Order: sequence, then structure tokens, then C-alpha cells
Amino acid sequence: MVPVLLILIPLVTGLVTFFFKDGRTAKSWALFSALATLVVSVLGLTVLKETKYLQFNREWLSALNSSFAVQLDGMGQLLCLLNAVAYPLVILSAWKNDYKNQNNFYALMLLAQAGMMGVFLATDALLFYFCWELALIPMYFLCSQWGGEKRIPVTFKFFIYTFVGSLLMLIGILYLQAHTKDHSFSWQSFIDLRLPANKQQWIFWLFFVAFAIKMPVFPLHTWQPDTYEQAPTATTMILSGVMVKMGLFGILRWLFPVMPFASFQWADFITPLSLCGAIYASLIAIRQDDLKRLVAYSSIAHIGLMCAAAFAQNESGFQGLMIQMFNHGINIIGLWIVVEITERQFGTRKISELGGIAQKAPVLAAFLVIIALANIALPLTNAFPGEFLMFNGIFSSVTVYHVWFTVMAGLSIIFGAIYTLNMIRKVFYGETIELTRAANDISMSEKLALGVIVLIIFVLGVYPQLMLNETAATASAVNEKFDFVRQTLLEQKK
Amino acid sequence: MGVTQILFWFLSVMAVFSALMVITSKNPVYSVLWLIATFFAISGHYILFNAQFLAIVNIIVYAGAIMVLFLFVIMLMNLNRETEPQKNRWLKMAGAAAGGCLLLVLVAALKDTDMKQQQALINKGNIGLIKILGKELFTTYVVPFEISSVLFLSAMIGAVVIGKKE
Amino acid sequence: MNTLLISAVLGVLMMFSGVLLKSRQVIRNLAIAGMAGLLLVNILELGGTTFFQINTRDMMAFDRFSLLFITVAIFSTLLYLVLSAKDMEKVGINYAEYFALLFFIVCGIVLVSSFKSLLILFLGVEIISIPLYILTGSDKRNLKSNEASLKYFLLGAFSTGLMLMGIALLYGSTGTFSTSFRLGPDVKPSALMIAGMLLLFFSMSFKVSLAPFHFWTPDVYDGAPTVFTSFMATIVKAAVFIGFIRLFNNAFGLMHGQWQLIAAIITAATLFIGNITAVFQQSVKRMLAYSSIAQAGFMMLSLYALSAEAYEGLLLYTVAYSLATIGIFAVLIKMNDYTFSGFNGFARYHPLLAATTTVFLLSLAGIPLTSGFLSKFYMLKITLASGKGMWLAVFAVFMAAVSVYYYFRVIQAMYFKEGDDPKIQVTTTFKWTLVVLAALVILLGVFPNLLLYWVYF
Amino acid sequence: MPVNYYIFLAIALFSIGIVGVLTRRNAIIIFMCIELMLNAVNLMLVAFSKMHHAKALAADAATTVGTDGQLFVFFIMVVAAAEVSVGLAIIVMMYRNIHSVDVNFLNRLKH
Amino acid sequence: MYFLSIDWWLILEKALLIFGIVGLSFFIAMYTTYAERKVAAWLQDRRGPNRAGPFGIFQPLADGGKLFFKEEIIPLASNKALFILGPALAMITALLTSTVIPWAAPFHTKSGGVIPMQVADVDMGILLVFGIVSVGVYGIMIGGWASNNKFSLMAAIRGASQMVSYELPMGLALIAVLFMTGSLKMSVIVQHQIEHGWNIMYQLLGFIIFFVCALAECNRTPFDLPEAENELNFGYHQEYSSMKLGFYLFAEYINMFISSAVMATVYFGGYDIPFVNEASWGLSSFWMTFISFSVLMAKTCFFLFVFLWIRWTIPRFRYDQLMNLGWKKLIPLALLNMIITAAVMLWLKK
Amino acid sequence: MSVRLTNRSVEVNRKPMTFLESIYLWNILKGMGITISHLFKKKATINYPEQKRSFSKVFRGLHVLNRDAEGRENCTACGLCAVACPAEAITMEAAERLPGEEHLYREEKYAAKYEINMLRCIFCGLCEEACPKDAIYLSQTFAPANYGRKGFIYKKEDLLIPHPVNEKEAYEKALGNKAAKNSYTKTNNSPFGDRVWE
Repeated sequence: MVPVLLILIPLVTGLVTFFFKDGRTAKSWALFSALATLVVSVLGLTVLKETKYLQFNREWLSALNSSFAVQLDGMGQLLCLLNAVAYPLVILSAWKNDYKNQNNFYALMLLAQAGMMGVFLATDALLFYFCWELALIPMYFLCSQWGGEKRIPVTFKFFIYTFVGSLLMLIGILYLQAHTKDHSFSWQSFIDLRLPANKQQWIFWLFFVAFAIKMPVFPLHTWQPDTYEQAPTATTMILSGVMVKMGLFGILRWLFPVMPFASFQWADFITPLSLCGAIYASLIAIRQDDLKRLVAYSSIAHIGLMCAAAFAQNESGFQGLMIQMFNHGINIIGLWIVVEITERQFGTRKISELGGIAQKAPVLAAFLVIIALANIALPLTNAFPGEFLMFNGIFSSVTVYHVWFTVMAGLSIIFGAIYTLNMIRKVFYGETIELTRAANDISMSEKLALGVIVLIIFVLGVYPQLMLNETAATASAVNEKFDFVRQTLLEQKK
Repeated sequence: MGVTQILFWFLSVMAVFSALMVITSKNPVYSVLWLIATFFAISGHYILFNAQFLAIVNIIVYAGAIMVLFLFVIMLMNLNRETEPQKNRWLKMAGAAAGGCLLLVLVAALKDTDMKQQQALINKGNIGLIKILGKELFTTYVVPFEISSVLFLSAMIGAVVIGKKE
Repeated sequence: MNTLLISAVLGVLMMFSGVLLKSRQVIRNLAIAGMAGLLLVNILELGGTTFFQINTRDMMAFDRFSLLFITVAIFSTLLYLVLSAKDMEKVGINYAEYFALLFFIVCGIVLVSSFKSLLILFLGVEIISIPLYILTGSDKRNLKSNEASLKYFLLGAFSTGLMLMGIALLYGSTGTFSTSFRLGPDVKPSALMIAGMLLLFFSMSFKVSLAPFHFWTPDVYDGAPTVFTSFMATIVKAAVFIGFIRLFNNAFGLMHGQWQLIAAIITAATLFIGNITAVFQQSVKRMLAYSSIAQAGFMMLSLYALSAEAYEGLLLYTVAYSLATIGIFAVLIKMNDYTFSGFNGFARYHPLLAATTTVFLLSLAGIPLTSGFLSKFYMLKITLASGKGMWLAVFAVFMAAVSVYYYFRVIQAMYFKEGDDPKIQVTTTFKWTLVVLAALVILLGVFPNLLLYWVYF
Repeated sequence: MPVNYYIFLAIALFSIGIVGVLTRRNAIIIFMCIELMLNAVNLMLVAFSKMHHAKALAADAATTVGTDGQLFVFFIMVVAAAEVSVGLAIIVMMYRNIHSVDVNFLNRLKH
Repeated sequence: MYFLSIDWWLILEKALLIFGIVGLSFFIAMYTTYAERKVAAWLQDRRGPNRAGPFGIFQPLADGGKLFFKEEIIPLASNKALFILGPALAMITALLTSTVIPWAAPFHTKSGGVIPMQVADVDMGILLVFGIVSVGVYGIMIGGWASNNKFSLMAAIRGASQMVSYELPMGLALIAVLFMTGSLKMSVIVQHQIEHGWNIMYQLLGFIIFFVCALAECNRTPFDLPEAENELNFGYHQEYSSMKLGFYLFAEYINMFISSAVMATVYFGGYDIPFVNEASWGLSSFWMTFISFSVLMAKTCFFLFVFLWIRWTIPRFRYDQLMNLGWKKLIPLALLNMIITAAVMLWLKK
Repeated sequence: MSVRLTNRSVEVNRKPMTFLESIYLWNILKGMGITISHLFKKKATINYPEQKRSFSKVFRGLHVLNRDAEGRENCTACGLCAVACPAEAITMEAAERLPGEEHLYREEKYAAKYEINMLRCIFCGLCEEACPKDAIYLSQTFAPANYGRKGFIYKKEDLLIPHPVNEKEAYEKALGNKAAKNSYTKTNNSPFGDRVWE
């Protein structure tokens, strides 16, 4: 029941929101809906932790052998929580913004949430695909309608990229479905399929391209900075905080268990690619003058790292990845909120035009520093355990280049520290300038949002076990697949 | 070579020659007349087949009705050699080449079939007579027959819609 | 059989109504009522109630599939009439005649979707074509309309010639016009048969405008009065496609392997040309014409795969495609400016129309939860299920992504650009029908079982 | 006569028709060439009908095999007549407007 | 095409017959021109030609001679080949029609052979007549067009469209007859009438329609619009002179003759003498043939007279009236006639 | 409504024709009845060169210049006829009679030239009435056809009546016409004359 609610609440409320005439009511309604989703997801993770509540399977599209199968399991639960947590934060932080046609804005936001929830919950490939697209379309409209000046072509690029990817994935899904025994789309039968290794190659790429575009991994990333820059900040938060995780999640849920051989064989190709991407993005971020673009490139860098950790294909890496997905989401949303506040106050995002905000807005500065430090994974912040585990994973992966990979990953972290700290220094410290002299501190709702984020940062930083417990089982389950692969390959070599 | 053969070759040559004249005549009226000649040659073939009904229907429908309409239109438009538009030479050659290729391909494809042994019945067989055709038409083929009436109706309406002055 | 006879009678009725009735309103309502009645009798026949017991001597077969498609076609036509019948007034004075011709076309649709003899196929195609030539040219003062009509006519007649040659060659090799000769897969077909089959293939490709036989389509669709383009590009096209697959499944199904490659090449070419050229269009109408070519390419996948599911998929595709395109055209007809920029700011002045149009466009683009997605999904699925079509599926997907580009240009224009009020007036009925149409598109996307439940053969 | 001869004759006429369609610019002549193509088909159908008849005649003297071919020809003629009426109406309409039947003028839609 | 495989005697016999019929056609046509003028005169209280020979009986010969010796003019701007083809076609088609008419009762030779007095008793019979008549249009059209003269062209087009239009009701009217006889063969039609009574008794309406159409087909008054002098000068043969003109004029009269013969054959029992059973007279076959031939000729002449009579009674129709009559009156009537005939026959069969 | 002057006018019937009327059959039959009845009527024409119709008694034909019984010309060229002529068809030139010409001209003045343009002449007979000398009168013959216009300008030689002495027979014949005309009687009062065949 829980997973259904998680999808239905935002979906239904989102559709209802379209019909509100008054923007403020819509806003409140959206917040209410987001909170309700949050409550349900928290309940699902805590009180109702019995499988019968966490699973749901209903006949749907029976002619296609597909069903409405959703499940709140180890892989998805953290991301669902992230999704649920992110929305109230985003809405709170945007409380002061008055968008044109607010009802439509929030309606689309909620629809996107429903889509993303579906992605994280679906155990039916077709449903997964549906939700994947359902998350995309509202985003397209959000960005094109409320974005910056160049929004239309930029968003369109984003859309086409993602759409091509998802259609390729659709072919993959169809191919797999055609080869399953019961011709069903269910996750389980996909896993049971056990395609021979040589047939996995093609299909692997069909899926991976889709996920890689979404994440995005290095050569396919070009849509991302532009989109982040042009999209309204609230949307950007969702995009970077939650949506990019869809790609990583897809790898974990649909790629690795279903096509372990191909995943294993291509790991040596993909890991350096993603790490290169991470370094490259970090370098660009250092040179960036636009706050939004800086955060965007930082996001690429982090995602690259996570992708590399995923393709390390060991337990540590998976666990780190899962934790980091959640934490990165929280952190990046925090960063965006700060950027949003800054931009709203000063009307610019140029680092070179800003400076000394900390004097006028000490609370904001404090929050920012904490979030930024979390972003570069200082110990005692939430990102630390995740990154640590990921490093561990990369280092202990079976590939012969594992040292090199670790070094590259480390480089990206260092660069990350450089640009983050640089940004803090330039924007918040130093002398106030003309523009920032009149700055006010942040409002109540923003305080609330940032406060919650900081709270999460610290709680999870101090007590990571909370998440490690949740993810351990899943990580080992995925790892088992690769153990099997490694064994098989070893046997073949002999 | 019997009379039939002679007639066959005569009609065939006439048909092909007239058909060639249709597409090579500069003057559209000549084209129409040559086409009528072709139709007559084809009707002649039908008679050789003892397909009398088709032969006469071919003359009535094609030569007597359709080509008259063509002639009407051409005469009223006063198209003659001078006003007749001509494609440029290369396009013409390309078109001719394309058609020739089609001919060659089809002939080549159909040359080696078992059709060589098959004979088309000449002068004999009474399936072309109106009695048998009529019976068949109004029993087995009555549904298509009625359907073709719908076709005619729509063509009629069409001619009215297009032709009526507003 | 119900539909065939009654639609013919209704056609005649409409023909006389122009003489007997003065009010266009009444004529229109009569036509709509007639179409609704037609739908009813067809559904009755689907349920097993036939009013006429006519022995067609095995020339036609009203099986489930054909009846279902006819139902779909008539239903779409009904929606089309409700939406656009009023706009026919603008075309010319022969108002009642247009309806008569539409009813005759429905006759033809019934024929091509239920034929078992090549004769019926031929007659059906002609009954569809001849009224269409006329409807295309019905805007007599408009040179574009004239030109489109002439072009359509000449090429249509030409392709009919090819088709007849094909039929003749087939007859030579089989001695029958029935499509059920079904040569076994291991029998080597004679040269006559292969030549005949190819000619039939090409001519049918002409009729459904597959590349490289598509060149007439954009011009004709563009030149024809938009009301009729809507009908031509949707229901008629779907019907001929049904005829196409019926022919090739019934007659050449067992030789499938021998022509599959041609089908694949033509499919790929159609997808490519349709999509790529659509991108460069400035007029929405012309874009839709090219998009119809592209969509035909997708439909061709069913012919490529040729399985039982292909039938289902094609049916679904025709429904999805027809509904969405009819909807878009219904809005387009109202517009004064057919270019993309004509849609600028449309959403501000007509939010409802814009929203429904968006739904239709999304459906055409194949976005999930619309019927368009499901149909594309089906096509890809059968292609993959046939085991060989991986490259074709991937290609199709890329082309679908290209199609998103031009479909979304309209959405962009409507929502994200500023423009003047296009000053169009629509009735409440129109709006509600559009809403129903959009709801149908989504409903079929979410619950395709509503339709697929009926599809079993 | 061997039916081969008729096949070739019909194909020759058919090809001539196609060449005409491809090489001429006058819409009416193109249309006439299409009619020529139809006639080639008719001839072929009749030849085939007689061929099948001859085959069946060997087994059964009272057979009516082959009538279908001739009736098909009949239907083709019928349809051709209908087509001509519409086609010429269209051509005349065109002529009324632009005073030409040159298909090269059919390029308004390109712009 | 059975007659390809037949013996030479038959060919000789047919050749004789053909010559006879062609000669007869010419003769009748010639004297119809004479009759035309005479009847016209009589109906207008005049005397008519009476200079050449007794009662002017050699008048047609003189006319023919005049036409032969007149100067042949072919306009410079005309299309020469077609200009010559036109009258030739008109003449040929006019003559061809006579092939299927049974001119008399079959002649029984002493050796027991039967010589039908019919050139070809083809299966298509009456349809052949239609085919040839429909081709007859070309003579007019080609001639009119080739003259390169507006009036000729207009007249030619008028004439052709008139002929095409009136062929329809004509055919429809005939179908009712064919219902009754069940064959297209002319000999069968005649035989049927001998046995069951003349068709005119059952098909009065059909006959009237057929007759009106025959008038139009022959371009006779009141439907002689191709020659409407006040509008078109001299019609489609405006530019013709000498024997080409003669051909056109002759063709018209031959057409009249043949259509009269067809009417007599189809509706009036052909060579049958009404109310008597001539077989019981016991005359020799030669006399029977001769008498039956005379009977047919008498009927034909009567119709020819009616043609002339109508010409000198009824004024010419306007063109729209002509078309209205054909399409809106005659065709519905012919259809009605056809349906009623069919219904009655069905009813009788029950 | 206009006033009806006579009873002969009939209102035009503008009712649209019924279907039966519009196929004209009955009316055509009536018409044919009328024409066929003429077939049997007496013919109104005559075989002209062989048979001729007589002129009416008041017929005015070609002019004749008269002579007296001795053959002398009556005309004195007084010009009254030219004056009276409404069509101005008559021209003349007068001349003095020379000695020795008494046998030619009755008076001492005569017309040296006397021309009548027959293309102008309307045969009204006013010249005849105007002539004081009874010199010109209209006969019962008409002008024969001619190839040129000039041929219709009749000179004096063409007009003069034959000499009663020298050409007695011709004179008698020419006179006969006049005689017949002069012997006009009441029995023949039809303006078109009786159908008397010569």
C-alpha cells in the first residue's frame, strides 16, 4: 500500500493543483501534499516495515504482460525518502517566489515527483519506463515555461537527449521481455532471464546510454549545465537533487542484476570515462563565474564519482553509492537553496559581482558553510561515510587499474574542495560591496528548509549506521551477482 | 503460319506501334487517335480470344466513351503542337531509359517461367460469350458488381462537385 | 456487411439531402446521426447481429479484426465529423455532397479492411481514392487545391495501374483472385508471382505513401482543404494500411521471409525521410503531412514483423494515430495561420485547446501514458519479437526522437512563446469533443486493455 | 498461341505507358498513358484467363474456369470509366484556373 | 471470330451479301435525299424536285455528280490527314452497322443449305451496333476539329456530346427488350418476335425512347444542333466540299436507314409479316426471302418517312433543352421502363 | 391590365410545364398531324417556266416610250415626268427638232437622251400620270436580269416602243400589253388577280 500511496499522492494532488485558481492556495496545497508524501515514506521506512505493506502488484496492461508492480525495497527506499524530503524543502525555499501561473508550476512539480517515485519503486520494467518518462515531461514543461532566457532550446536539448536514451532503453526492455520465459516485464523474470554473456553486450549499451544521459556521464553530459542554469532554481533542485539519481538507481536496479556479465566487462571502459568526467567537470567548475553553473558542474563531478563507484562492483562501492545518492541529494538541494536565495536577493549569480554577504546575512553564511563542507565530504558530515565507502570500493575493485582510478577519484575530490571553498570565500567573505550592502538575512521558511538540511547533514554524519543498516543487504545482494560473474569468468579462463 | 498467327502478329505490331505513336506524337489529338487505334488492336486480340463481350465493351467504353471525353477536353483546350509542353531532352531520355529498364527486367524475369509451355486458348472456348459472363457476373460477382455502382455514384457526385460552377 | 450496405445507402441519402434540405445545420446533423447509426450497426455486427445475409462467395470476410477496425474507423470518422463537419462549409457549396463522398469512402474502408479477393481490394481502393481526388480538389478556386488534386489523381491512377499489373501477374501464376492461395514457405514462387507481389507492394506503398513512393503526400496533404486532409491523413491512411497488411498476410504471409528485407528497407527509408524532412517544415500542416509519412513508417513495422501481435499493434497504432491527428487537425483548421509561428502564444488565449493539442502531440511523439506511446511500443515489441529487427528498432527509435523535435516545436510555440490572439471561435461542442478525444488518447494510453481486450484473433 | 507472347506484348504496352507517364508533360497525355497501362493489364488478364481455361478444359469440357479473369477486366473497364470522368473534371478545373495542363506548372506547393 | 476458319464459299456468299447491303445502303441513302426534298415539299404544299427525269427521279444522281465534280477545297490551316480521315470514318462507321441486321428470312438452297441473310450473326448483336455507333462520333469530331474553324469545332463537340448522351437512354431502352428476348443476337430477337408477337406491343415506351434517341444519334431534326445554321453556319462540315461533304451527308442518310432498319428489326418484328403465318403459304424459299426482305424494307421506309416527317414538323431544340431531355427525361423514363419490364417478367415467371 | 383592343390577343401561358408536357410528346403528335394533313392538300406552287401566273390588271411594269400611229415619238422632253418621279430615276436631255425630222418626232422639241434607272425606279406610275403627251406608260413586263449595274440604266432605245409601221408585229405585241391593261374591267377586282393560267 505504501508504494502506491507514494506515487498516488503526488499524482492526484498534482492533477488537482492544475485547477486551483489562486497561486497561494496551490503553493500551500503542494506543500501539504509533499509533507503527506514525506509522512508516508517515513512511515514506510519505520512503522510499516512489513513486506505486505511495502509491496503492491495489480493487474495492468495485462495484454502486454505488464503489471502495476511496485515495491519499496532496499534499493529504492533511500531515494524515495530523498524524494519525499526534497519536495517540502524545495517548496519551502521557493515559498517567496511568485511564479507566473503558480498552480501549473506546482502541479507539474508534483507530477514529476510522482514520476520519480514510480521510477524508484517500480519492479515492472514497463512501469519503470513509464515513470521515467512521466518524470521527464513535467520537467520539460517546467524548464521551458519558467526558465531563463535561452530556456527553450536548452530544455529541448535536454529533452531530446533524455528521450533518445529512454527510447533506447525501451528497446532493451522489449528485447529482454521477448526473451523472458513468461514474456513478462517483471524485474524478477528479467533477473531470472540470465542472458548469455555475448547477448548482453548490445542490451547493456541500450540501457546504459539511457542511464548515462540521465546521470550524466562524461560525453553525454552536455545538456546538463545549460539546463541547470536555465531552469528555475526550484526545478534545478529537483533535477540535480533527485532526478539524476534515477540514472544511478537504474544502474543498480536494472543494469547490474540483469546484465552482470556485460556490466562487468564494460566496467573498465566506463569507470575511467566517468572519472575523467568528474575531473573535467571539477576543472570547469573552478573556472566558473556563474554560481548556478558552478553547482551544476559540481553535480556532474559528484555523479561521475558515484558512477565510478557503481562500476567498482563490490559491496563497499554499492553501499557507499547508495548512501551518497541520498546525501548528495540533500546537500546539493541545500546548495541550490543558497544560490536561489542569493540570486533572489541580488539579482545576479556572478561570483565576481558578489562578495561579503556573510556580514549582512550571518545565518545564511553559516548554513552555507556547513552545506558546502558537507558537499566536499568533510568528516562528521553526512557525505563522508558515503565517499569513504566509495573510495574504498574503487580501490578494492578487481580491475588492474584500481590504483589509478582511486587517484583520479581523489583528484576530483580535491578539485571539489578547491572550487567550493573558493566560492564560499568569494561570495560570502571579504568586504561587502555595493550590491550586497543592503542584503537581508533569510526568511523563516528558508531558515526552516536550510535548518532541516543541516540537521540531516549532522545526524547522518554522526550516525551513518542508520543508513548503512538499510543498505547493507541490498549491496551484498547486488554484489552476489558479480561474485557469480567473477567466478564464471575465472572458470572460463581456466 | 496460320491465319490466327498472322492476325496475332498484325494486331500485336499494330498495338505496339500505335502505343509508341501515342507517346511520341507531338500533337495531343494524334496521341488520342493513336490510342484509339491501340484499343482497337487490343479489341482485335480479344476477338482472337473469342472474348467477344470484352472486345465490344472495350470499344464501347474505351473508344466510344472515354476517348471521346479525352478528345473533347483536348479540342476545347486547343492544345496543338505549338502549345504542347515538352519536357527537356534529358528528362525524356531518362524516362525512356527507366521504362526500358522496367521492360527488360520484367521480360527477363518472366522469360524463364514455365509459362512457355502454357497455351492461351485462341478461337475456342466460350467463356468470353455474354451468356456465361453474365451468369457469373450476376451470381458470383454480384457483390462487386453492386459495389462498383457505389463507385460510379461517387464518381458522378465527384464530377458534379468539381465541374459545377459556383 | 451491415456497415457496407448502410453506408452506401447513407451516401445516397446525403446526396439527395443536398437537394431536399436547405439548412446546412440539418444536413450536418443528419450526417453525424448517420455515422453514429453506422457505428451502432457495426457494433451490433461485432456482437453477432447481421441484418443482411449476403453470400459474398468468399470474396470478403468480416472477421473480428476487420470489424474491429471498421468500428474504429467509423468511430474516428464520427469524432471527425463532430469536430470538423462545420468547417466543410468553408470549402465550397457542395456541402451535402462532401458528406455523401465521405460515406462512400467509408464503404471503401469497409471493403479494404475485409477483402479476401483482390477484386474487392481493387474496388475498395478505388472507392476510397476517387472521392478523395475530388475532396482534394474541392476548393476549386484555390490553385493549390487544384494542383494537389491533379497530382494526387495522376499518381493515384498510376499506382492503380501498377497494382492491377501486379494482380494480373498473380492471377497468371495462381489462377485465382482470392488471397488465400497461400504458397507454402518452402515452395519456390514463380517469377510471375514475385513480379506481381513486388508490383502490389509498390503500389500499396504508393497508396500509404511509403518512401520512396511518398513524394505526392506532402503536396497533396498541403494542398487539400485542411478539413479533408485531416480525414485523408488519418482514417483513410489507416484503412489502406489495414488493407496492405491484410493482403500481405493473407496472400504472402508464408513467403514472408522473401520480402521482409524489402519491407525493412522501405520502413527505414520512410522513417528517415518522413522525420528528417518534417524537421525542416515551416507550416504545421505540411509538417503533419511529413509526420504522417513518418508514422506510416512506424506502421510498416507491423508488416515487417507480421505476427498476430502485429495485427493488434497496427490496430492500436491506427487508433492512436487517427485520434491524435484528427484532434490536431481539428484545431489546425480553425487557425488562420498554419505556420509554427501562428501557434505562438496559443496557450494564453485558448488554454483548453492548447492543452488538448499538447496531449495529441505528445501522443504522436510517443510519450508514455498516451495511446501513441503504447502503439509505438507495440511496434517495437513485435519488431524485436520477430528476432531480426534490432537495427530497425534502434533506427526507429532514433527517428522517433527526431519526431519529438518537430512535434514539440508546436508545443513550444503554444506555451513558451509570445504571440497575438489568433482570434478563432469555437463552439462548446467542439471543445468538449476535443476534451473527450484527449481523454480517449490518455485513457487508451493508461488502459489499453479497453481496446486490446477486444482484439483477439 | 503460347501465353508467353501475350505476356510480353502486355508488358511492352505497359512499359510504353510508363515511359509515356515519365516523359510527357501534358497531364492529359499522362492520363492517357495510364489508360494504356490499364489496357495492357486487361490484355494480360484475358490471356491468362484463356490459359487457365485451356488448362481446365483438358479435365472438364464444361468448365467455366477463367471467367473470373474476364470479369475482372470488365471491372477494370468500369472503374477506368469512373476514373476518367473524375480525372478529366479535375484537369479541366485546373485548365480553367491556369490555362495550362502542363504538369511542370504543378510546383506551387513547393513554395 | 468463327468465320476465320470457314470455307471460301461462305466468304464469297458473305462478300456478295456485303456488297448487296452496301449497295442497298447507298441506294437508299441516295433516294432518301430525294425523298427528303419531296416530302418536305409535299408537307409544305410544294412540288419538290421534278426536273431531272420523270418526277425528278434522277435528282440524287445529279446531286452526286455535282458533288463528284465540284472543286475539292482543303483549307490551308486545316490538319490535312485528319481532314481526310473525318468523312472516311463517318462513312465507314455508318456502313458497318448494317452487318448484324437480318435482312430477310434465311434462304434455303436446294441442296439443303441455309444462307442467312445477315452478314454476321455475332453473339454480341445489338451491342456491336452500339459499339460502332459510339465510334461514329469520331467522324464528326475529327472532321470538325481538323477544319480549324470555330464553328466546325463547336458543332463537332455539340454533335459528339449529343450522341454520347443519347446513347445512354438508347441502351437502357434496349435492355428492356433484351430482358424479353434473352439474347443479343439479332436473329434471335427477330425469331422471338415471330413467335411471341412484336416487341412494340410490350415496349411502347421503350420504342419511343429508342426512336427519340435514334433521331439524336443521326443528328436529325429536332436534334440537328450540329448543323444549326443560325448559330454555327453550316456545322461541322462547314469547310468541306466536293465528295468529302458528300460522304458526310451520305453517312447521315445511311445512319438514318440503318437505324430505321434496327428499329424495324428490334421493335417491329424485322422481316416478319404480322397477323399471317407466311410459312403456310408454301412459297418457294426464294420468294419467301424476297417477300420478307420487302416487308423489312417497307417497315424501314416507313420509319425513314417518319424521320423526314418529323424533320419538317418540329422545330429545332435549344441545346440545353436537348441535354435536359436526354438526361433528365429520357434516362429516368428508360430506367423506369426497364424496371417495370423486369418486375413484370419476374411476376409472370412466378 | 391593358385595355383589350381586339379579341384576338391571348394571354401567354407561363405555367411551368408538367412532366408529361415537358417531354413534348403529345404536342409533337399534334404537330405531326397538322403536317401530314398538308401532304394531301393541293399544291400551291406551279411549274414555272412551263406554267406562268397572270399578272394583276393593275400591274405596273417596265416603262415604254410611246410613238403615235405614224411612228413618231410622243415625248417632247418637257421634264414633267422627271419632276414627278419620287425616286428621281428619270433623266433627259431635250433637243430642237431639225427640219426633215418631222417623221421622227411629233413636236418640235424632243428628248435627245432619255434614261431611266431601273434600280431606282419604284414603279409607282407617277410619270405616266404626269405625262401630258401620253408619251410614257408602264407596261406589264418586268426588267430582265442583268450582270451589271449599268445594264439597268435603260436608254431611250431600250424604252421606245417598236415602230408601228416598220415593225408592225413587234409593235402589236407591245401594244397588246397595254391594251390588256387598258381594258380593265370590274370583273377582276381581286388585287392579286384571278388564277388564270395562260
